[in-house]
Amino acid sequence: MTENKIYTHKIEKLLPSLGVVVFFAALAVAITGSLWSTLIILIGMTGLLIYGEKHGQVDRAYIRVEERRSSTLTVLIICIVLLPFILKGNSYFLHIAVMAGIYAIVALGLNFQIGSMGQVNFAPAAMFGVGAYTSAMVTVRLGASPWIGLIAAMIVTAGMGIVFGFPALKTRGFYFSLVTIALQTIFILLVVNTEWLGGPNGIPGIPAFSLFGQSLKKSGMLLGTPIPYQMNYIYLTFTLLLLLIVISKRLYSSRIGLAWNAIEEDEIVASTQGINLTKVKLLSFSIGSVFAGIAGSLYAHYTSFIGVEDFDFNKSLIFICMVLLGGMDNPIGVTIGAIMLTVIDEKLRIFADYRMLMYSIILIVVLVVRSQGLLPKRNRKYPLGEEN
Amino acid sequence: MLLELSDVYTKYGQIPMLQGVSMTIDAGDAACVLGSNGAGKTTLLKTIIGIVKPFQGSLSYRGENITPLPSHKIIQRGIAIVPEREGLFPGLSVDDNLRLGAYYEKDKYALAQRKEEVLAIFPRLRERISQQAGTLSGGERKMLGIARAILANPQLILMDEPSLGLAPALVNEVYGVIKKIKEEKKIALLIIEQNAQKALDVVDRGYIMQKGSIIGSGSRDELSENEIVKSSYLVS
Amino acid sequence: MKKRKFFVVCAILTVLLIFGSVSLYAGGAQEEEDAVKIAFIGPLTGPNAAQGVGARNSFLMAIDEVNNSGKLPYTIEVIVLDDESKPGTAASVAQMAVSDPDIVAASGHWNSPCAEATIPIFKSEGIPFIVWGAISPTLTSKENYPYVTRVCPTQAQENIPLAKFAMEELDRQRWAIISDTSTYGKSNTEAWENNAKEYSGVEIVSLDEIQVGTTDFRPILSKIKNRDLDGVYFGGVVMEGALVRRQMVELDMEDTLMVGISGIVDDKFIETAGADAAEGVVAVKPGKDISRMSGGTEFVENYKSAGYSEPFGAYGPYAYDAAKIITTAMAKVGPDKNKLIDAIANIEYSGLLGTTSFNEFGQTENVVSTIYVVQDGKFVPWYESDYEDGSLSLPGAD
Amino acid sequence: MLYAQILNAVMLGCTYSLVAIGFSLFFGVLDTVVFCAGDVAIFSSFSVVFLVQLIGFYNIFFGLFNPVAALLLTVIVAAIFTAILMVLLYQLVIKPFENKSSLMPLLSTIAAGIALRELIGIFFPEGRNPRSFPELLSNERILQELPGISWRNAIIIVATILIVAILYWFINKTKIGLSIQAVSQNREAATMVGINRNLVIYVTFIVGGLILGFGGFLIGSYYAVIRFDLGAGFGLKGFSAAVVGGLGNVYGAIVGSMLIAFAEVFVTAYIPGGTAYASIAAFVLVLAFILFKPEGVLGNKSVEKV
Repeated sequence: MTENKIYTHKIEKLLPSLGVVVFFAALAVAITGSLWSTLIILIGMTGLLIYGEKHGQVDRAYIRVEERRSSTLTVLIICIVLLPFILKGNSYFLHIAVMAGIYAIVALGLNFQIGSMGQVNFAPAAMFGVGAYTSAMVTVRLGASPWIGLIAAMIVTAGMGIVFGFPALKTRGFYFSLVTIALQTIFILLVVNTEWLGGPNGIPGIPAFSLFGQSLKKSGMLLGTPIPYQMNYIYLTFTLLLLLIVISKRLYSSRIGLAWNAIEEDEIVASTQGINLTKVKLLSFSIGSVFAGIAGSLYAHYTSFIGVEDFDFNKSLIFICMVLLGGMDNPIGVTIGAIMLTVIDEKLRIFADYRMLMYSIILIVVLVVRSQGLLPKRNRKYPLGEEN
Repeated sequence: MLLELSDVYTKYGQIPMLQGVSMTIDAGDAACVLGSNGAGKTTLLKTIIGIVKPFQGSLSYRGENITPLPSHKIIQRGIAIVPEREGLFPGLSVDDNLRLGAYYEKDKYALAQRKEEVLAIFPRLRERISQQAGTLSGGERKMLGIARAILANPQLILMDEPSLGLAPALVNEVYGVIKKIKEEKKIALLIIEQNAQKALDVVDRGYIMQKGSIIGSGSRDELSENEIVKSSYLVS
Repeated sequence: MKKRKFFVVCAILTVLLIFGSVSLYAGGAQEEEDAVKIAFIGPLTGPNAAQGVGARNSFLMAIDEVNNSGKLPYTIEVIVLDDESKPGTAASVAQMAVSDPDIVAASGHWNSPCAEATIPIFKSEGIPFIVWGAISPTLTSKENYPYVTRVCPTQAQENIPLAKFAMEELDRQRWAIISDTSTYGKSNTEAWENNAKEYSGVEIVSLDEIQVGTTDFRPILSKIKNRDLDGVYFGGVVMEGALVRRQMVELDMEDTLMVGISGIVDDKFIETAGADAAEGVVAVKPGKDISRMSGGTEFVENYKSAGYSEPFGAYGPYAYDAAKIITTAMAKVGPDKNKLIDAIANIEYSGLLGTTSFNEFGQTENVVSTIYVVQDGKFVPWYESDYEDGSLSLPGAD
Repeated sequence: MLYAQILNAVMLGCTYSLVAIGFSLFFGVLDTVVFCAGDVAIFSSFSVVFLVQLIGFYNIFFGLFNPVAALLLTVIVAAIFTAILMVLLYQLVIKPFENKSSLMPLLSTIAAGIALRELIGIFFPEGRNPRSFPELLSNERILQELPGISWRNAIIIVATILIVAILYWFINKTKIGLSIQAVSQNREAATMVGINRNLVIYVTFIVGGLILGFGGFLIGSYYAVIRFDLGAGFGLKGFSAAVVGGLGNVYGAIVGSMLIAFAEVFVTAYIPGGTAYASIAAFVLVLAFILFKPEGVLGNKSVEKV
């Protein structure tokens, strides 16, 4: 009896690590498998999440992860290190993973506005574009290092985030959404009409990141097998993604995350609790934009070419879909949503005609059936008085 | 002197609301404002915490002119408010709501300590700590509103009709708690009420408000004897 | 104790993962050796789908012909990929293509930004790439040679003959330009403008750039209406072109000549503008008219009998010849991408388009274009039309 | 040229306002932005194309009947299709969010708009290609001395005015119209006096659907070429116009449409190189209104309830 109990206990303690491994295995099969296996895996994962949510398993998993944070993190890092290998070292599969990581970063940033504050920002693609263009211009036109480009992208998007956030101070709801739609449209029009930004031709020849004098665009050799250069970008992207997930989670459980939620619920009551609305709101936009800027810079230096078609309104909708599907205000959920949608999008390439139809239907179904997303937000935990 | 309003005028759109209101609250003082619907009582509270800005007159708190300050700055000076219809965040957990009460408190452990004290006063809230505030009953929500205000560790709590919409038994419970706060915590109170009977049990003195002006004031006993109060607010 | 247990499990998981990945990796490597694949990329959906689908059909037809002829000891498989006219998507599908080790050559793109996005990918993998439809001059260059070659003319090569025709043959001088803001419209317009300015006396009266998707051109047309124009140049594609012509007629500008580029040489243009309104619109299309190409009639017949429902469009013959160039080179040096690069770059191939060879930038030296005019609801080559011999006269002709 | 440009702006404004009125009508009753209004209007244009192409419809009806009667019949059937679609959309993507955050129907109607235009693109024969709209309204000038005023343009202007006039009558003089007003002004109070709110909503959506239906026909007639994805642009401009005019105010929608149309046309016409920036000008106008005069031109200045 007792032995049995201990046994269960141990297994349960391993659950988080096991979960991470299962997730990566599923991801690998989803990326490398045929369309049908991908669909089955994704539907299975969705079902598992919803079931787990319903029966409190997800909550328990969260507690376990908290208990064994370092070990879970270790397993996670091992999985990321191995990711290029489980993806067969195939450059296309690796490419999907890199794009999933980049889009997840944008979605995480967007979550600060949609998920935390309930303000639907329709311009994440524009912000992603601002990051990409800034980084590209700094490197191509000024000849700076891509790392400088990344920093420049972060600074410029932080500033632009404040510009985009300014209307949020004065308006809410539909009006704010219309403002962001207008800004998204103006961004596209301005880029197209500005020769210096490449106009409709886009910007070719954006240099790749380099580390210790080694360009990340160089394919390597490992144990006698050539490894595509995408591997470098997987490590770069996922390192940043991991870091940004941690930042997002921290922000969520901090006073700022709480203030964002309070503003979503009721702005005026929030101000009667001593929340500085201006500061907190602008923070949401500038941090979210910086995330998008980081992603944009990664994207520019990864693909080496950017064109304005990649930052249009439809892309914004896809980002919104990612946040809604994954789970509002839950960084892990948002990341999972972004990865799922990126993978399925690649897998459905042959049905390109139906892509936007698919996204619109996913959006409607998620809103009607499960508006909180696959992995809804969790209760914040506070230190207890007795412990002190 | 804790709070002082001198000759405050406000407008709601084009409609004049407060018309030359002056009043003072001292530290540890408990006062009430009696008045009927539309007398401008709620506007008074909103003016104090800076949601409504006066176009004439000024407010000072502990000798500092707070008239031009934004709401959150005034709150941070040590004023808490228990709004009329609870003013909670129904979508957030009870715990989150409490945390928001002491939003500007950065010391987590001091906060945890204080939360323990508050939860000792409101044991029901402890049971419901991870529930959404919207799922609480009316009385519990009122309690949460008060608990949240205390958690801010203020010198002054403004209460907007604490008895409104509650069953008589609950009204007694709420006022019991208010009395306890006043006696144990030494927090100054400004209670706005139509239910003069209950309010006068707790406060030391009060004001009578009509059509945006203060038309009378006095100690608890004086008010109990006042004709207007008797005829209008003590009929229950 | 606990820690050690954890690390044991960790180690087991790691080993399992490595094992699994290695086995997957090995599994991926074991593929049949005899498959030879070529990638085709073009806009099969999205705003430029008509161009891409026609080119794809022609490309597939060419490969089918080669496969059926039995001239090669292996069968060629075409991997068809859709770039949706978006560079991001193009880069993605190019990654998909280069990740397949059996792909030995590729041909692609109508949109220049898409080509810009994929060329570095193919180049870095050493896969020869033939552009069948994108017209930006920078695509072929010294740096990209010999990896990238192009069978279609650039924007300049298309606009020079048109300008020459309009200025010299028709003797028109005062022009208004309307173009869309896509790369296609903008770069064509630029080429036209630069060319036109070289003729003495030619004056560009106005230049208006519109977004793709604009429906109301009346404000622009009203503005230029009384400016004593000899002609309106339109740089763009069917939808906007048809609207411009329709609204010109509506605003009593039917006596003003409209000239356009290959983007409007499409029966859809006449259908949407209306045959009456479209009458007398002049446009240029690269290449000879299909009826004048050697084997052109055969191509048309085969295309029909192959059962493709979509028209092969302006770039079908280019895609067809691109496919044939790849297979001809392959017949010479075998399906080896490294050898194919030089074989294609140095080829001299006689096909539909005439004799194609590439210059030191990889650009085709076979530059021909045909001027078309709309007559009785059809695009007719100028030399076959009744306008040429003067029995009909163009709008605004004296 | 000024005369011609004013005419252009008025015509453009008319096409925007038919969509904008839809936005305002729905917003008034539901406090919800029904973002797919532009796509619904284009759906109506395609319905007209479909009806006219329907084998025999064009020839037989136009042969047998008086052409005006056949034309009216076509338009009315298309408008009825559109109204049915609107009610369906209400059931599917608006009603489920009745008591939830008002941003959810915004998202779901945007998604519905995309779905609608993609469905046209996929299922309408050659749906993604531009398509010429049948010339049902004559493009002949009414008077030779008056350039620009063709029968079609006159009909579009008159029809716009007529639609607004009928709407005015319907809202102010009929019982159900008064209920619509009551619901849009105070939902709770309206329920208390015994107004069937559901009925009011359905009627609003039917009326809105009919207006968008006629709007689609007039838009198609004016541009003569339609494409499946035009609805996105009209939706955006229509919504912008409704906001500039004062969201929820039907007459404001017209004023807003005219303002936006005039801004676009005059930037194109009088600023050198302005064509590329015409849309930007329109959106900057919208931004300015939202930020500095959010109640719009004709909206009531609502004092924020605190």
